[in-house]
Amino acid sequence: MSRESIVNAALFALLIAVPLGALATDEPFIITLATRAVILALAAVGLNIALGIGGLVSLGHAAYFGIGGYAMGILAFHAQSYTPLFEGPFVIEGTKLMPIIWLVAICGGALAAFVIGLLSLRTTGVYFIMITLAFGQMFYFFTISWPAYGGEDGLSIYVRNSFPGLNTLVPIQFYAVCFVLLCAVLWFNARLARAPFGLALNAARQVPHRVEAIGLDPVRLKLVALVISGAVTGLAGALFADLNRFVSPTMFSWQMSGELMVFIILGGTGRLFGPVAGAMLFVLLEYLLGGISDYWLAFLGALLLLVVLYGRGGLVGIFAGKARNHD
Amino acid sequence: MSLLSLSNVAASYGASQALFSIELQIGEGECVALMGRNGMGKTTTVKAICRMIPASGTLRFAGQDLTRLTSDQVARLGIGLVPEGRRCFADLTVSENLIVSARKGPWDIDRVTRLFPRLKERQGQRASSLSGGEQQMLAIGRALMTNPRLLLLDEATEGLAPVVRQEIWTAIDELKSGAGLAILVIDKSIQELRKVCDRATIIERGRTVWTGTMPELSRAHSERHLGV
Amino acid sequence: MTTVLLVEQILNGLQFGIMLFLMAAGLTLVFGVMGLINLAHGSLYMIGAFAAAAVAAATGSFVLALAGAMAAAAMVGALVEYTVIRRLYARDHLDQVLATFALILIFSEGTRWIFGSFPLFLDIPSALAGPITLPGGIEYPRYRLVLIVIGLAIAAGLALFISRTRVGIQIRAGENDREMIAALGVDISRLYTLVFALGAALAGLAGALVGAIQSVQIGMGEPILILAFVVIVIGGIGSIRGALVGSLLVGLTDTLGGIFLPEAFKLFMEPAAATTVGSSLASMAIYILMAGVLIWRPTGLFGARA
Amino acid sequence: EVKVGMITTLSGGGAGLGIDVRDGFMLAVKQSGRDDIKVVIEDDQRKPDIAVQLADKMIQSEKVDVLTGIIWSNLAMAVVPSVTAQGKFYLSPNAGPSALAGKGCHDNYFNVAWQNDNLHEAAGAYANSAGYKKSFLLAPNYPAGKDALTGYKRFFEGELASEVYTELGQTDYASEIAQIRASDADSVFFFLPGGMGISFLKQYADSGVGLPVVGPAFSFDQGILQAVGAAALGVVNTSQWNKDIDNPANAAFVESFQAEYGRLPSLYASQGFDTANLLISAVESADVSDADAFRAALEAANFDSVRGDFAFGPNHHPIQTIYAREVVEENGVFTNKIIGVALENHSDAYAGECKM
Amino acid sequence: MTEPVLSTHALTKRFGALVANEAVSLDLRPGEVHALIGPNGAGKSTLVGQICGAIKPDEGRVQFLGRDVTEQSTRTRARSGLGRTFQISALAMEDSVLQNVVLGAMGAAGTVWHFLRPAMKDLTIRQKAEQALERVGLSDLASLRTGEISHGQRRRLEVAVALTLSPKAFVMDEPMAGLGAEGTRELTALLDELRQEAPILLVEHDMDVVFSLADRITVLNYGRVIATGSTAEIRSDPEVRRAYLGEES
Ligand SMILES: Nc1ncnc2c1ncn2[C@@H]1O[C@H](COP(=O)(O)OP(=O)(O)OP(=O)(O)O)[C@@H](O)[C@H]1O
Ligand SMILES: Nc1ncnc2c1ncn2[C@@H]1O[C@H](COP(=O)(O)OP(=O)(O)OP(=O)(O)O)[C@@H](O)[C@H]1O
Ligand SMILES: [Mg+2]
Ligand SMILES: [Mg+2]
Repeated sequence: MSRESIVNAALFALLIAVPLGALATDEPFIITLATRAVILALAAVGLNIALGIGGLVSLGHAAYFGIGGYAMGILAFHAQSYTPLFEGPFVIEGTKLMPIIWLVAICGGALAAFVIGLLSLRTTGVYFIMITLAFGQMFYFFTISWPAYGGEDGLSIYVRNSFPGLNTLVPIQFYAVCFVLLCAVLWFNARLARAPFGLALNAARQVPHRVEAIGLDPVRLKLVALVISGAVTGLAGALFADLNRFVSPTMFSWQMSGELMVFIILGGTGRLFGPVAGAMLFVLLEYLLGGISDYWLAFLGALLLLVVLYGRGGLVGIFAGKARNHD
Repeated sequence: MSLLSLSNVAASYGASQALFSIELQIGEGECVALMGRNGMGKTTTVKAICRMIPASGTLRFAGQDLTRLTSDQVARLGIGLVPEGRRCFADLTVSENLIVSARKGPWDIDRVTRLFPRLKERQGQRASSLSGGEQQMLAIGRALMTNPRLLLLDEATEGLAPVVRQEIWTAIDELKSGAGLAILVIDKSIQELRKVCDRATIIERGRTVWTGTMPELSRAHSERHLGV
Repeated sequence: MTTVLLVEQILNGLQFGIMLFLMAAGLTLVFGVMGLINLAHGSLYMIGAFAAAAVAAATGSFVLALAGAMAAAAMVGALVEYTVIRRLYARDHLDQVLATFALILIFSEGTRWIFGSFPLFLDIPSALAGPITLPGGIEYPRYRLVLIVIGLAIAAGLALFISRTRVGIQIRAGENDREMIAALGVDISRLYTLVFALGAALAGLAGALVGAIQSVQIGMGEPILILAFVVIVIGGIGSIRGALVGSLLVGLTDTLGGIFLPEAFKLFMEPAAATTVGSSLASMAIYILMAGVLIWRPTGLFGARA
Repeated sequence: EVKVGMITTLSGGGAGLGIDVRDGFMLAVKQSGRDDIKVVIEDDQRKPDIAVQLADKMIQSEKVDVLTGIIWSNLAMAVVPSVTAQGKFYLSPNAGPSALAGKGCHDNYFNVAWQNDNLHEAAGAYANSAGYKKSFLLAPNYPAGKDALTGYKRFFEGELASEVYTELGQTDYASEIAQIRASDADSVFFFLPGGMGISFLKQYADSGVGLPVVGPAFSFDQGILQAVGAAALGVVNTSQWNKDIDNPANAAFVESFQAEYGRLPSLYASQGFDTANLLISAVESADVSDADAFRAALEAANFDSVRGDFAFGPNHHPIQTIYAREVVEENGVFTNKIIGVALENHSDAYAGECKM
Repeated sequence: MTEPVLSTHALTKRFGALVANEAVSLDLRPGEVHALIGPNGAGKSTLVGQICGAIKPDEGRVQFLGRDVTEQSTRTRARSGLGRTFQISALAMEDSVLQNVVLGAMGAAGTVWHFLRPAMKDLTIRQKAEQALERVGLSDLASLRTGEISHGQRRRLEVAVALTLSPKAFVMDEPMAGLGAEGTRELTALLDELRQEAPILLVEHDMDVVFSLADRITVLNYGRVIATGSTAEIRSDPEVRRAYLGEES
């Protein structure tokens, strides 16, 4: 077992042990906090599929996150107010069922990523960063000023959506749902990275003209990566909204996109568990530092700075050493 | 006394060690060939001299200890580099590439463009759109513009047409005899090296395995160490 | 709408553009020329504004305030470059993003710690206060005209500096291949510290100049930062001319979009709905502009590389 | 013993407001001398999702009985429904979104500041009394901005020259000012909280457009008036509180706040102070574990408000007098002076929709 | 005469005022090595770019396997069997040497749209990749990171990647550049062997290699073909000697 897999296993164990420990000591909030970390990690893993393998530095992933959130918000809003979502030749009702909401969130995220990708993959490098940011901002300003679903105030959903056979209002059960989804996506990501698609995508990032010369279309590879990435982040958005029982345009803000990216870098770029480690540390720091001083954000900044300067390769890098991406 | 002297030099890329013990002397106005098969550490030796990678051992140039200096300080002592793979500044024009690092001395734009007339025709063109050989000429010109005492040529004739290559060999010869420049050459054409160089050093797997004058470099040596 | 109003609004758009350029100028220098994604540029802008406010409060002189703003921002910039940024050139762009994100937090809260949580006072000097009447009867604030002049002067100065001076060429060379320019004998570290300080000073100057007609408060740098990025990306990274054209485009789009889009929608919608749709679109307008420009020209209007 | 969770904005650009609410609140707690009121304070960074998370933390982990502190409407909308649904009390020291005053009202939710429309309504009423006939309206394009214009229009009897929605966070108002100059309005109403208001007022003063301006207190509060400077002098704004309201509670508050923190109290500080005193009054007469009794004690509002008379309407929002204030300079410090009453014993427009 | 595998018909390419290629026509016949030589900046790489689809010609046509491919993308040409090497190595530097060739083999086999199966475990592909490495003598380095191998080794890898495509024609832009004497000899032997599999259009400045390998030579100067012919014809052509060869040979 390589050192990196030991670190991964340790993170995995933490994600199981912490909530169980909290359950045993009756600290439901710790579970809530862990759920938050897991959901944010899921969103960042989504981004990492595009960024880590394909080098697509998207600063607009809040768009997919928010779309997932609003998929949940709008469906549940119509369900709780007993108003149809769409009336025409046929009627679409809202729903409070998680699986359906997830499906809508995944499709919404994927579709948005497809359209944004088609338009923005013409650009590369910093231009790509900025054009994705632009699309994110469009969603942000649109939701703020569009009154139908609450504008800047957002939408409150009074009761968490349901999952057949579970009581999602019990923190540990909702946590379990999120955790299983995270594991599934991580497994998928690990396979993807080693699969032919991952190898080709990775090469498309480094030498697009070579990839073209062996008969592949680098843009199409990247587009598919972006769509998968958007779908995963969309799913995370739906879960995040369910965790808070609330959606608002802040889910679309560029700070949100930035935070997802910070999780990845903090955890270690190009690492499978990087986003997980990053999200866990960030949520933990936010929780621990939050109370200590009015100026706690400055301490958070200083800690982040130390990690970048002295912890090459992020958190996972500190413990696992240099990255190896081949077997 | 030699201008450049390397003794027991070792260097590594992260965890993998590329140089183990390099011995190399170049005297004032002398032309030395650095030879060896692919991947034996020629380029790494050049990088160690230019302080582009950290190295241990003794590295001295004109009486100065190079290990205490940064890359730019080394260059200002009078070491001009034509790196492997040209590395022209892609977004700069040809003339900007030339003046960017120019220092006072006999070499100026006029003289460089007289040496390489093609560069004169392309003065305003961005280096990235030059042909491979044109970039190579630019890299040599750029190094000359710093008016060095020691010129390091790492595969400087790679990708050049035979006529141009001949011109460059003639130029190297002139630089050495006329201007008294010390030169370290890495090149695959043993024939040419034999003509212009005074001495040769052969390295194998990061170690100096042979040093001597050109006439001493026998067929046996080159067969054993260079594969020809 | 009368012609005078239309002309005035176009003037406003141009002037807003120049104001954006003031902020974007330093960013282009650091981002375009040094290839560094500096999210903390907005913080330097804020530091300039706060320093100006403090100096103005202490001395009452606007000129001294401007000098103070530039000095403070340049000093902080040089310090940051020396202690943090310098270690990041060789690294991934993403490390720079995280480090400068961390710097934002430190600077914001640090400034709040020094100056408190409330906005500060910084006003335009009385010599430049009030409107003057332009030909055609347009009343226009004098201070804003001064801003336009300063902005254009900075644009010209920077463009010359980057394209003509040897230092400018060296900086650009360093962006292509840092290791190589050092191997040719240029002390690129010192050069970059200088450039970063210069970029910071420009940010500080912008903060002070613009702060005088806006609010000097914590977090004032972030919205500006995004806009400044938009501007230089539209114009093409590394191009001063591009930054100027980009700013003017963004300024015009923002100003005119806010006025005309709601009006335009009123032509075929009921007024309330038209205002809603129009205003929503107006707030998205510059981002639509940016996406449009990049789809049309993937490296910006004047940019050559990605 | 009562445990209070305060979620407010203590970092970033909006920190000044949260700090004032907290300081006002804590001053009252301190003055009460009670050691059975525990306050847990957390910073929401002005992010709704953080606020929700903190609310969860306070309820699940700190086991608080009462929550308070939120400054912004959108954060309140995120937090309040779930807090009250879990049977906790929420006392709002600032935000008063219409949804929580009308259909979404809840018997555990008390607003100690105002319903969002109140100060705008008062501005409309003042505009009538000042004889304005045609107003130019300006607000950011988000729900609170729309509420503001709705509130103003509800009471203003004159015509509207134009209604303009600006971008949230906009910093340059040259184009809006040009529109004002070109219009035939005789007055300007604007709602631009925080930095937006500072920018607007400075630019407006410099533009030479001399129309009278009226607005809610938020752009003229003690915390930011110094930053606006002389540009605000003479502007009339509406507020339910000012430091010169003549009653003993207020005089003591202003003096003790200055003594404690070395600055003049702001509107937000007064609201924090009142919120704490309301809570203390309820704690004195009922046990928080008996929710019905505690609620009744809160409804009675049996405390000395710094605003003078204070009572809750049927939807647990204040019925109060709203004043018109004018910005003046006193010993080199910019501050407000009451010049009249805009609305007397005013309730809000949504009380009727509230079914409790 | 056999049908040419690859041919260009009056290709012209201008960069602004500069005419990089002017009415260049040449062909590549089965089993031959056709060398393309000419002074630096003569337009050889530009021609290669147009043949492979990276550069769009202003005028003229490219035919490959009897079809007109002028409008086809690089990808399509590669898939129908055009294998190229780059003048400046284009390799995934972060990946291992083996991964680089596996990628080539996958591209040729069209199996890249698999998301879950490990790429390196596909035995047919892997075998093909390892064979290619074997042939260029890089087997020992298979597991190294490409960024860690030397320049000369990368040049060989460049050829190995083209090999994995089992192309119907090779287009090689200065494959010997940067190779040592020994390497050049080995690669020359390899190319000599390869011509049996597919004809090679070879751009090269090393005249020893050219004269020992080429069946035919085309000389470009200032974008125009100044001579085409057998080795002997070219060697003695006075214009070629003046413009390109100098006094050498
Ligand atoms: N960036 C690098 N990282 C790790 N190892 C490297 C790196 N560059 C070179 N090496 C290793 O160091 C050894 C020496 O390489 P070097 O480039 O000095 O060889 P060379 O003699 O110049 O070969 P060539 O003739 O092919 O240019 C090689 O075995 C190579 O694998
Ligand atoms: N994108 C471009 N813009 C402008 N000029 C270009 C561009 N690409 C190539 N050129 C010019 O076209 C000419 C032909 O270039 P090309 O790369 O084809 O030469 P080459 O024959 O391959 O030379 P070499 O042997 O040196 O590699 C050169 O003079 C070069 O400067
Ligand atoms: Mg080498
Ligand atoms: Mg070429």
